[in-house]
Amino acid sequence: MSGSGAERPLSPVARSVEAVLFVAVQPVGVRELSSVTGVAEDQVARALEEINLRYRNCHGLCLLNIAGGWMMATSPEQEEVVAMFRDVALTQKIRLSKAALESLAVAAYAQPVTRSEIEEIRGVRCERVLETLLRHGLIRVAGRRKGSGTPLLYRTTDSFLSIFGLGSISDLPTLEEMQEILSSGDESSDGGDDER
Amino acid sequence: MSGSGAERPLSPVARSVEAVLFVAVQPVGVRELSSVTGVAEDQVARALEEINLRYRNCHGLCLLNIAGGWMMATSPEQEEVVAMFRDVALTQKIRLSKAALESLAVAAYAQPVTRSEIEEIRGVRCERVLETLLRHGLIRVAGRRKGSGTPLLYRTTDSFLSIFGLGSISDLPTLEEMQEILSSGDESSDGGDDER
Amino acid sequence: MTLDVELEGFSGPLDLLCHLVETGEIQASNISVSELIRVYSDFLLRTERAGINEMAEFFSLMARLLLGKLKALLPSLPGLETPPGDEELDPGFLEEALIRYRPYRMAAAYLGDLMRSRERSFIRGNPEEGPPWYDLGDLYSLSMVWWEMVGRKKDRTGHKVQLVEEAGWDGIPVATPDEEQVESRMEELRDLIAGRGSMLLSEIIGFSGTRQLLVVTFLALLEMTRLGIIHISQEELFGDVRIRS
Repeated sequence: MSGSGAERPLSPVARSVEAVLFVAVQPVGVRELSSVTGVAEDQVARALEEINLRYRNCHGLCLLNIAGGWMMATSPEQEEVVAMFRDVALTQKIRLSKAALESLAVAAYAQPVTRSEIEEIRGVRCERVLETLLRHGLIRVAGRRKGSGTPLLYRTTDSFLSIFGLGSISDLPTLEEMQEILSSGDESSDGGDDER
Repeated sequence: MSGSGAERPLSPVARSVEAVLFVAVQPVGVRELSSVTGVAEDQVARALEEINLRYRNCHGLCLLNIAGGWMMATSPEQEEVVAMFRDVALTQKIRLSKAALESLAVAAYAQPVTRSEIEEIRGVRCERVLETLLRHGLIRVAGRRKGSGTPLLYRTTDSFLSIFGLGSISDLPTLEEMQEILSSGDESSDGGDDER
Repeated sequence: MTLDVELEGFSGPLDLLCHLVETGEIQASNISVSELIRVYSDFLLRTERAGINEMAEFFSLMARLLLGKLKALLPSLPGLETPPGDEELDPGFLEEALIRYRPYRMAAAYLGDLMRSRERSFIRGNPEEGPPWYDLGDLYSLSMVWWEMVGRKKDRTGHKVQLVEEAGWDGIPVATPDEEQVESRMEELRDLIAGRGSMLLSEIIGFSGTRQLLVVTFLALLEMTRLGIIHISQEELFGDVRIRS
């Protein structure tokens, strides 16, 4: 119904610039856009103008000129719906990144545990990941470790147990139970494993 | 110069949906879009169509229907320029062997499936391949089969759907359909078949 | 996350068999083991698509088939218990297996196409926290991640961990040399030989320190000869062997 075809396509350069700005995680300068698209900087500038105008007139998006570069963002008119979505998204079905899953695993198996203990096992920093887990109610702060610095201790929550279908933390699979996957079945040859 | 202003704005609902999809980090379902924008699901569906069409005709972006939801992405025509822009090192490339892809196919079609069932179909051991697929989050363990040996059952994940661009597992052609494609393809593959 | 599929070579013996059937080199309905091996070795001599892994798997399948036949002939032979999962290996097995297998082979190709077309679109992403996603509630992933971390940590601290050791095929020892090792050795040798035009075998062996490396080197040289990458000649009896690119 909206397919009257009256809409003029963005120019090829503008479409490329649009795609690049879409995936960029920080502002992209005209020079970089020019080198990536292979067209002159003034052409890039015209393309940016073209996108800007089109977005302003027709879309829920806009271009921002920030710190000497360009970024795509949602348009100010959409503030409310985006804010609402962000709130809702938090309570929706959650999927965890590998980093989050790893931190959660440490918290589950080694609890109570401090941030630096988690970092030590994972070998990377994890402040932001812990924030995510806290926000989703998967872990909670459970006091402080005594001693130097008295760091915060984390534990998993009841909601963690119910999400993972566990009666209690002691129901977490043991190494023996996971052996089948982890060791690609040294033991799986048949029922005859006798060390138990 | 491009400012003739002839372009028709997207509908208000479409603009809101566009903004939400822009900020979403994973596929957003129609129901969720409906609850956030406050309009009925069929209106959301129409808005998605509107955006889809507009993107296809005019932009460097597109909509993908993945794992039961919608995502914004760059359009396939922009592949080259985006790939050039994105530091290839940032996107971790997973190497899948043909054997891995095949085991994944068996898992996708026969799920939930045990390792030995996959091995029976493929005629080879596949523990290492399964480990690769598990590690990359393409399949997951989904419990154990009851009965002798209680072997682990495997299923494909949402991440599988997202990497293969599938809305759901039912979007795959059935094995019977494959068989048909297969038998019609047979005749063209070599001249030397006698039953025609 | 992006995937990269290696479509070179075959995915296993059945894939290879399908290929042989499709190209009319073999009749699925009357396959005998000796015929199969003959066709297969003919095929090996001509093709570059089969790697060492596929060969090993193929012969492993053949070995199981032979074992099945042997048992049929000599049911009372001691020590010939059927390894679990091998019961179906009677002569009609291959055709049946192929029929069951082929749609999946097709499905794998289909998935490959899907993935490539999906790969052409990029979604916005935060590189550090990006996909893959794990569905919350997936207990086994959570647990696997933990025990892997424990394993890695033990590795780092020098303890022996048996977590990622590979088991042999039931009853049949692991016969698969590490293909990647051979392949990377092939690359090294290719560079080495290309750099000099030609080399003596004794020189190349001089570069191969351990016994394992020596074996890998020989396998790599054989494979390279088969693929026509290098030519091997011996100028005099018991003399050194010259290798040319």
